[in-house]
Amino acid sequence: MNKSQIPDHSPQKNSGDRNLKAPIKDFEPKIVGFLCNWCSYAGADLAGTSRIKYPPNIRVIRVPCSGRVNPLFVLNCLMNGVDGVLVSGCHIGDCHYSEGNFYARRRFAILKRLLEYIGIDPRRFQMAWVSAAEGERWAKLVGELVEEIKEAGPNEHFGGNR
Amino acid sequence: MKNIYLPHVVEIVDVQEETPDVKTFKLKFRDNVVEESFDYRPGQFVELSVFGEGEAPFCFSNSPTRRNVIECSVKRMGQVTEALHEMDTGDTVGIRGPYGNGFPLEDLKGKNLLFVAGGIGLAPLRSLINYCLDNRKDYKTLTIVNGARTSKDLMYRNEYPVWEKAKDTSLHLTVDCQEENWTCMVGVVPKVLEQIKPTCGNSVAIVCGPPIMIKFTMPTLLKLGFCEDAIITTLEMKMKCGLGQCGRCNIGHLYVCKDGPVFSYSQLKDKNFQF
Amino acid sequence: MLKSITKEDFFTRVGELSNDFEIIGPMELPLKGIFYQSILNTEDLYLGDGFAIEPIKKFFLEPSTRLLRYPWKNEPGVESFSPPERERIAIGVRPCEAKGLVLLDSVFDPPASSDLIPNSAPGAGKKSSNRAGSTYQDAFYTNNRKRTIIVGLACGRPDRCCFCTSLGVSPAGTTGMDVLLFEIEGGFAIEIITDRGKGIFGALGKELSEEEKKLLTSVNNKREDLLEKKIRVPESMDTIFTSDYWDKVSRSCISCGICTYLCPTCHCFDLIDERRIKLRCYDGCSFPHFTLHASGENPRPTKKERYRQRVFHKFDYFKINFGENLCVGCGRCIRFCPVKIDIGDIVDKAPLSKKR
Amino acid sequence: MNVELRKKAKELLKTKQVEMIIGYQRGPDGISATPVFITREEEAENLIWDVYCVYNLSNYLKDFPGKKIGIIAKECDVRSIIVLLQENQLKRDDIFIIGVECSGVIAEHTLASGKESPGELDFDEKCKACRPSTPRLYDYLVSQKDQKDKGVLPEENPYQDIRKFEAKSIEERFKFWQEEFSRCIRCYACRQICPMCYCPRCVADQTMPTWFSRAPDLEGNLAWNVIRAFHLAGRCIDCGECERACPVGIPLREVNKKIEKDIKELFDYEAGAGVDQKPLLSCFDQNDPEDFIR
Repeated sequence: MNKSQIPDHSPQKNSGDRNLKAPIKDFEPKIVGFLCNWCSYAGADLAGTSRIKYPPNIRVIRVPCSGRVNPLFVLNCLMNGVDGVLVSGCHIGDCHYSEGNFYARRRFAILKRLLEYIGIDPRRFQMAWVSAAEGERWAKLVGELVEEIKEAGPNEHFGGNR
Repeated sequence: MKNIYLPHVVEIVDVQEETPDVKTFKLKFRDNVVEESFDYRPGQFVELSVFGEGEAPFCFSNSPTRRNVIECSVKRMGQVTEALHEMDTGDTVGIRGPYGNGFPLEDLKGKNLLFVAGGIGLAPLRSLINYCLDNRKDYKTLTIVNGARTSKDLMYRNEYPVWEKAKDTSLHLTVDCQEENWTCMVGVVPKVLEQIKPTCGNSVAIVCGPPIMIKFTMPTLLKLGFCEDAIITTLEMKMKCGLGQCGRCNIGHLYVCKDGPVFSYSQLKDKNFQF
Repeated sequence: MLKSITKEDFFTRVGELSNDFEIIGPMELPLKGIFYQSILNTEDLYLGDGFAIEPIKKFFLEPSTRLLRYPWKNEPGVESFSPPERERIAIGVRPCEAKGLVLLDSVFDPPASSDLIPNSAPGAGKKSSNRAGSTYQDAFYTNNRKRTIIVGLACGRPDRCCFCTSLGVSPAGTTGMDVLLFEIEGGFAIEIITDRGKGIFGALGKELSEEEKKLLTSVNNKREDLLEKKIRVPESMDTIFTSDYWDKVSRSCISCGICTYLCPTCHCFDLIDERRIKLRCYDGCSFPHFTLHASGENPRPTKKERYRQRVFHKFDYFKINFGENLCVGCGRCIRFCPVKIDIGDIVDKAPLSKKR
Repeated sequence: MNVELRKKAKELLKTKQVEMIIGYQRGPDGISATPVFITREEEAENLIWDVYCVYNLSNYLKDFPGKKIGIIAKECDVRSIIVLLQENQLKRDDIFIIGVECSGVIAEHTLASGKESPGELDFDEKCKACRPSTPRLYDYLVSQKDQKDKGVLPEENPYQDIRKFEAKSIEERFKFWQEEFSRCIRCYACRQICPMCYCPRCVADQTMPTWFSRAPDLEGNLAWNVIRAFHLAGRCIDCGECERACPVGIPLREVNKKIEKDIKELFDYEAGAGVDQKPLLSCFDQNDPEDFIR
């Protein structure tokens, strides 16, 4: 494209022509995972050190606790065209900070329902408890997640044109 | 038609740490043609942009008379300055300008000049001081009063020996509180001015510093006998466009970005300090 | 040139024009109100008495304009977005809004004159122009103005918030218009004002008879009487800058952006860098962070200063710089204020005799 | 009852129990009400209370920290004062609540259609979901004995519309909100009018980092409206001010109500129930539902 001639999309109708993503058949979803430092991150680490194979579609962001995850993180991801977001923390009762995951559970119960209400596919926002010993489970979880999000298709509502 | 927001691309050729939170960036144009045509006066400013982070206005801190690079001193404060401080030589930033009126160089000719600076407020004054030194015959005595919170916050320390040695030039440094091994003056700028008692005859005082310093320095200067027209200051306001359009930097009907940033005390008084 | 045209013929012509032009006009959304939109179907065009919620300003100074695209770190080339070229016709624009555009022209499309540019004369001291404020021409706004023909619609039923006549605007005013429509029985009387207007509607309709002309004039004369709200606009407000009046009138202000965003003349904006794109978005003097310095210093710290700034910008500062009030009396800020602050009332009742 | 209201207001000011009274007065149009801030006894004559007094005045309490304020409040306003007390935004001793009995206020947007008298006007939607008419908390109650009210009857099932909307397909829901939010001009009136939105620096104004686009585009508008509602989870008491303030008619209450319904179902929590109640998201229950977690 000529340098000086980027087509302008007027603000009134910039929702059209956004699907700049790959066609669905070889669609590889981008998933962002917010993993708590003490359990899920260690669990994912274990999966790695145990050489368990799982799809490479997930980008991990390490957080101190699932209670640290702000709904804004989730929205920010989705609005930038991420296909799926996973928040993963310690099992109830195992939180390093005693109760962080209790707060997270409440918070995301509301957000999950709200996003669905607004019309965002519920498969795009998921939550899980994965312990440091569950490397196997982590790999399985990611595998399932990728399948589900593949079914849901690319997040074409948002993040185009960027 | 020209996009007035389109910046020139400049490269950071040197970064100098002035104080713990101020860095001076030396910038060189990528395009020689632009460099040739880019002309400015002390007291004017540019909009520096860190691509993707935003733009902020900064004054020129070096004199146009000794320019092979453009220098801007930046205090780590907000989004843009934070991003700038992360940058290093070889990185590119955007620059558009120059904007603003600059110091009234013609009016200052043949006058004794008193420079009153606080903290990073020395930046625009350094540009003017060096301009005066390079056109020494046009100006009479130069008195520089430079204050900072602590000795660590004093800017451009390598310039001080030069200024002290220059003809008919005196430099007074002050810090707010006494420190170990500190041999210059102690006290806030207005207090120090009262001690120095600079001459007010045929003089112009040029003040730049934090708002609180400007506020207290003005009455002191008036008390010392400076007339309202002979006190000029360069103001800072939140600015976005630098073009007199975005509507936030006005003092009365005057826009700091376009009609300023250099104002005389009488101009501000006329407008009743209508921020 | 004054002609009459049936509604049918008018809409047919608009339909023809939509092949070559983008048509912008008011559209009624059920239960929501009237909105200026790009019209794809001429039947959607609403040309009744109601007023659009947002002024036509949004098609000229857009809620967000893409200005630049940045390169990735250290790559060359900042690219300018080229302004769109498609020509447009804005239909149903009210006289107050058209006047608002003319006022915006003085900020974004000021008369180009080299002696007005302060940087041109080195050493020129304080001010080389006698006029403060902008002297830069904005390519995006100017382009939007240039590519748009304005077809106005005279107001038949001003509501109780309208006070345009107090600011020198008439419900049948032609300032800023290329064509002005008057609703008459069975169609429109159509006044062609400029050559551009003639170009699109010139060949249409038949000349008004003397009798019809008379009737229209008498209707037009009565239009101004329909406005109940009349305010006194002072020459200058300088004397009450420090009055505690501003504290009183701004107390119920909630610092939202409705009055500024919906104003046909408010033009303050913010420049935002987002994902390597520089955007220009609306901003308003009523927001607390509008003038907040990065250092935490705020020269307009409370509602009092912010509301005063809005009133002064409209009725004092702009007048000093451009000789006109920056208000056209459209009444939007009154109509939509969630706490019913009435700028007309506030200006009218300003205690000007009180010295500072 | 206006007589009683004014008498009480004068007494409070005279005895210096309060420094200011926030109440309602008749607006310049002679019909609607506007907020008024009274510091002198004689000004108390302007005070009114009737079906036109739609505002939730508790929004202004944050403007006068440390002052003793008297406030005229109906049931829904009182609930928001309770939430502010729960969250330590107010000191109970600093406010004097003059409770007023309410049988519903008018839907203000219908005023623009030229109708004026209370009989012609519709009650506000929010009132249809409201049950009690006497505030649950007050320091003095002005009862409505001189007015035979035709007040609104509470709806049998307040979440009927929400359930209906939930039953629609995901595409339909997205399309609906996409259209509604596309009109958002980001004037932040919904935030500014909300008594619960008292953050000194809203996430929408933060730049380090910028959480979502500040431009009024699809992403920015959707993120803003979702996060606004989310930040009110367990705090929104459905005073409906956001929806009333919105100049472009976005049905914001339908988002707030959705959360209200969910937290009732999930946690049996109702916002503003009592001063001793803990804020929803700063407490938890061991047995909170987690069927959505894998």
